[in-house]
Amino acid sequence: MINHIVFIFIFLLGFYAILVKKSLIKMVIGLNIMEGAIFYWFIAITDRGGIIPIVQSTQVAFNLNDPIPQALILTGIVIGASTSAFLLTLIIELNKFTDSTNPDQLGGIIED
Amino acid sequence: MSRIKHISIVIILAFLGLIMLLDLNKIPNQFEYANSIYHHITNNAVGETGSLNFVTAILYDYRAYDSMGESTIIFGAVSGIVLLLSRKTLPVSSHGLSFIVKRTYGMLTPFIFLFSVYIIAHGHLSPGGGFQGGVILGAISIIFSIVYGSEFDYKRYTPTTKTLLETSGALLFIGIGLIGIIYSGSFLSNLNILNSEPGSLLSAGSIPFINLGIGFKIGAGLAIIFYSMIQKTFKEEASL
Amino acid sequence: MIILKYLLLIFLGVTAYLAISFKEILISIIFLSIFSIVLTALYLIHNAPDVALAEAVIGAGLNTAIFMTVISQIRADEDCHCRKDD
Amino acid sequence: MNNILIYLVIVPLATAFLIPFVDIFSNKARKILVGFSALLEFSIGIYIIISNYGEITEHTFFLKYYLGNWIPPIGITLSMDMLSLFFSTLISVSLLFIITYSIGFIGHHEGKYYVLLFLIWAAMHGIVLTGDIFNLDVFLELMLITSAPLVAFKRNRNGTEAAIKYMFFGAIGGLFIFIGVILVYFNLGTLNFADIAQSFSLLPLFSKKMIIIFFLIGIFIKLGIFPFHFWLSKAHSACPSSISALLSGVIVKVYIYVFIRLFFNVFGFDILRETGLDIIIIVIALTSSILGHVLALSENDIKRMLAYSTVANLGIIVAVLTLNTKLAILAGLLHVMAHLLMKVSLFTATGYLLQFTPSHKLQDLKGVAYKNIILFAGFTLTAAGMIGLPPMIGFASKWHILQAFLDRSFHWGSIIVILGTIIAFFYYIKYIIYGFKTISIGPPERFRLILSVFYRERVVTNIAILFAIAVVVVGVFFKLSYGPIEGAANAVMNPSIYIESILGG
Repeated sequence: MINHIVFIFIFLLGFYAILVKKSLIKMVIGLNIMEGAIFYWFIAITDRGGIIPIVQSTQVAFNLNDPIPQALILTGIVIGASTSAFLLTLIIELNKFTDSTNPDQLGGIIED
Repeated sequence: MSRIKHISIVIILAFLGLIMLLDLNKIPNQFEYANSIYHHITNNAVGETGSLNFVTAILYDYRAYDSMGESTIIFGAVSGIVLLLSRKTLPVSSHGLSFIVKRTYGMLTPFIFLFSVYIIAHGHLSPGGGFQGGVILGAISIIFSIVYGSEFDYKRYTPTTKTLLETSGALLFIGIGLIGIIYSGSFLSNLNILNSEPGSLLSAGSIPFINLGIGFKIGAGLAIIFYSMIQKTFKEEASL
Repeated sequence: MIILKYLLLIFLGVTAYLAISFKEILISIIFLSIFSIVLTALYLIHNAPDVALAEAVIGAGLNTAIFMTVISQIRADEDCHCRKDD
Repeated sequence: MNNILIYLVIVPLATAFLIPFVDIFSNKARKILVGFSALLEFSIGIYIIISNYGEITEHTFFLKYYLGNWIPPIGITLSMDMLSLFFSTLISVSLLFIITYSIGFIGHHEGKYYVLLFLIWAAMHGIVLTGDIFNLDVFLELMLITSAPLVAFKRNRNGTEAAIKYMFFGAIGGLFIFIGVILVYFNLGTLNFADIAQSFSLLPLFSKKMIIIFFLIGIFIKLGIFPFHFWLSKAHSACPSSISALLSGVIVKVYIYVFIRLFFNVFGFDILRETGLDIIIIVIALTSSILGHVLALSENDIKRMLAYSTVANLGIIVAVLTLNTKLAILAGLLHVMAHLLMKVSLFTATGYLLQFTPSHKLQDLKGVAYKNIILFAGFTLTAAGMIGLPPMIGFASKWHILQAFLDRSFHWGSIIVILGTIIAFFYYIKYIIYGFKTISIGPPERFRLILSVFYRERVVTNIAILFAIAVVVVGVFFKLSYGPIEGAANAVMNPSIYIESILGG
């Protein structure tokens, strides 16, 4: 329950930043926050209260936490980092033409 | 006008959030999937891959193809960033921070390097692996440019070297995959070459090699990204 | 442990809110970095050390460095062109 | 087990990794490498078709590949059925020619350009072949992040803005798809397509509804269907014409493939019908279609007009596929092929013609036909195909779409198809008339060449003409393509074949 509430609150907070904020960097921050919310949520809901999925010896360990979501989230974090790095590059590039980071002066990101 | 837009967006988002919350609350608190990959992997991963870290076993063996896609994403981002920022000049500055910071960082560097190599090489034994260690490798170069000024690092570790390191890391990954076809008939299958007892450093088949390839690739890629981004922009007329 | 988790969750929400609501972008970025660190702690509580390590190095370390580079680039440009603020 | 499948992904990927390596040493070696790899990749596709010719004609063609020797629910499975084969062939053919076109067209930063192009190729084949839902997400992100730099390739303000928009909406769409993947894993504990398909119907209704809606929103954002159509025209028009052709012709078709694979084979169409979502999708898609036509009519810029026409056609394709009859899916797949050929042809021709005009505006296109009359004739023919005139492939597909709508007695759909055809007639004829207008005052040096030194006119015009010929020839002999498309439609209609082929031995 608490996980769902936190996830929805932070996810929509990030979405709100993307829709409303006037600065492109703020929008990228919003995107990062959305990603963080999703990743946390996935780890939290698949946490079965087990131990860390690393064993010390070859014997079979019981009640491990699910390692698959962790692997997927690891992939997701790297994807998110490269996405935001590329978006920030585009912002640097755009700054060359406009002297500003305000999407309202870019003809609007939502409207055209 | 903008105030109305603002409030309406907030109301719509709150409404959406409420719907999502009501739906998500119906999900059982902890779903016990009967016939899933979780049971297979937690029961057999150590025996099948030799890796004590299950996350590493999944990333570089069961789902190594995903990791290949992921490192390719980094490669694509690097290519795109270099493509976009390549008309700029790097402002070479030889004076960085103060003497004390330089000496301290100079002494610390070998240890940071050792730490990153440890994280890469122990990917199958402890938390960490190619991605995390690679980022630390990239961070060494980034901190060097901050502390010593960009000239210092730029001269010792040129963009060509970085590109070579990055592509060779990627090619190492694909090469291991292709050897897998010859060796056991399937792309990216685990080569049983380092088969000492699980738990020792030289175990877990080809996982350490893939870790190494990914580590170099990510480290070099992130250094390239950083160096492209600190290049100075110059104004130009907007072309057609 | 459960109290710590709840505290961290509240902190997570607060940092996320502050990160998007501050007008100064530099402070926003710092709060984004704190957001990542709180996430790291939460991942550790949920027994996911690999993800925590990745989030720490990528989210809190690398992302912040890249964001800082961008604002330094943009600021430098604004300085030399003496753009009047609105 | 057939190793040939993995080479479809590995060859372009390895090429992309090798290009920077080779680039350090020599420029010429890179060109050889690019040409060689493109041909190699193309011939792998040909080899698959030839070696399985009998099975393809009997519609029993199915190849699968277990990565790392892990049997299906555990590892990642690659598979190729008739549907994948259809899309893979379209991708290979169009990308081979787009790369050849680029050799004559792109002047600067060729190295990075080809790296990104080959990465896109690898990503598209990865999407088409994969049998794993998270792998699909990874390759979708790869396709996004490698096509965005190409949108900003011209490095002007317009292109950069377009790329930012493209990136933002693509990333948000990707996040929605990622939430869908999370819900799938949380509910079913598996990521394999066939495994999901097997147990998806056992889930409670609200879970199914949530999963479906998240995937639907993600795919619609990436496709540019109605409420999210605003980013597409800018992104598809701001880039060089070869990339416009790639984005508007090929990449959106890959998203269509994802739509088909997920909603017909993996989740099953029944869930859409159960929840009444299919009618909503049809209504949204038809709205998108008519909106795209109207926006294209009001547009004054030739590339943006073509981009809006893509919105319109995608709407029609999604609507007709969602009818879910055999005829409808056949019509939809036929229109996928038709639209791909025609859009690539139009954009390649436009890319050539726009070299002689000061801008993309309609007024500047005056008299551009006389620059190369054969190519402009090809442009006219293809435009006629887009409108839906008889000998071209566009007619055949539109006829089938109309029949499919009438067959389900969905008369609104057929009315919108006809209305769209009429509107399309007006906006294409506008450009054609302007192209043939003689300039009374403008001297010949009006045709100012804005070209790179590497530009090769012969290659560019030949590719454009080739595609125009293909539009006519395929249109005349479209009955020949019936067999494979019917097989693909069969694969769409019978998800049980897909499940059994992957899970059963």
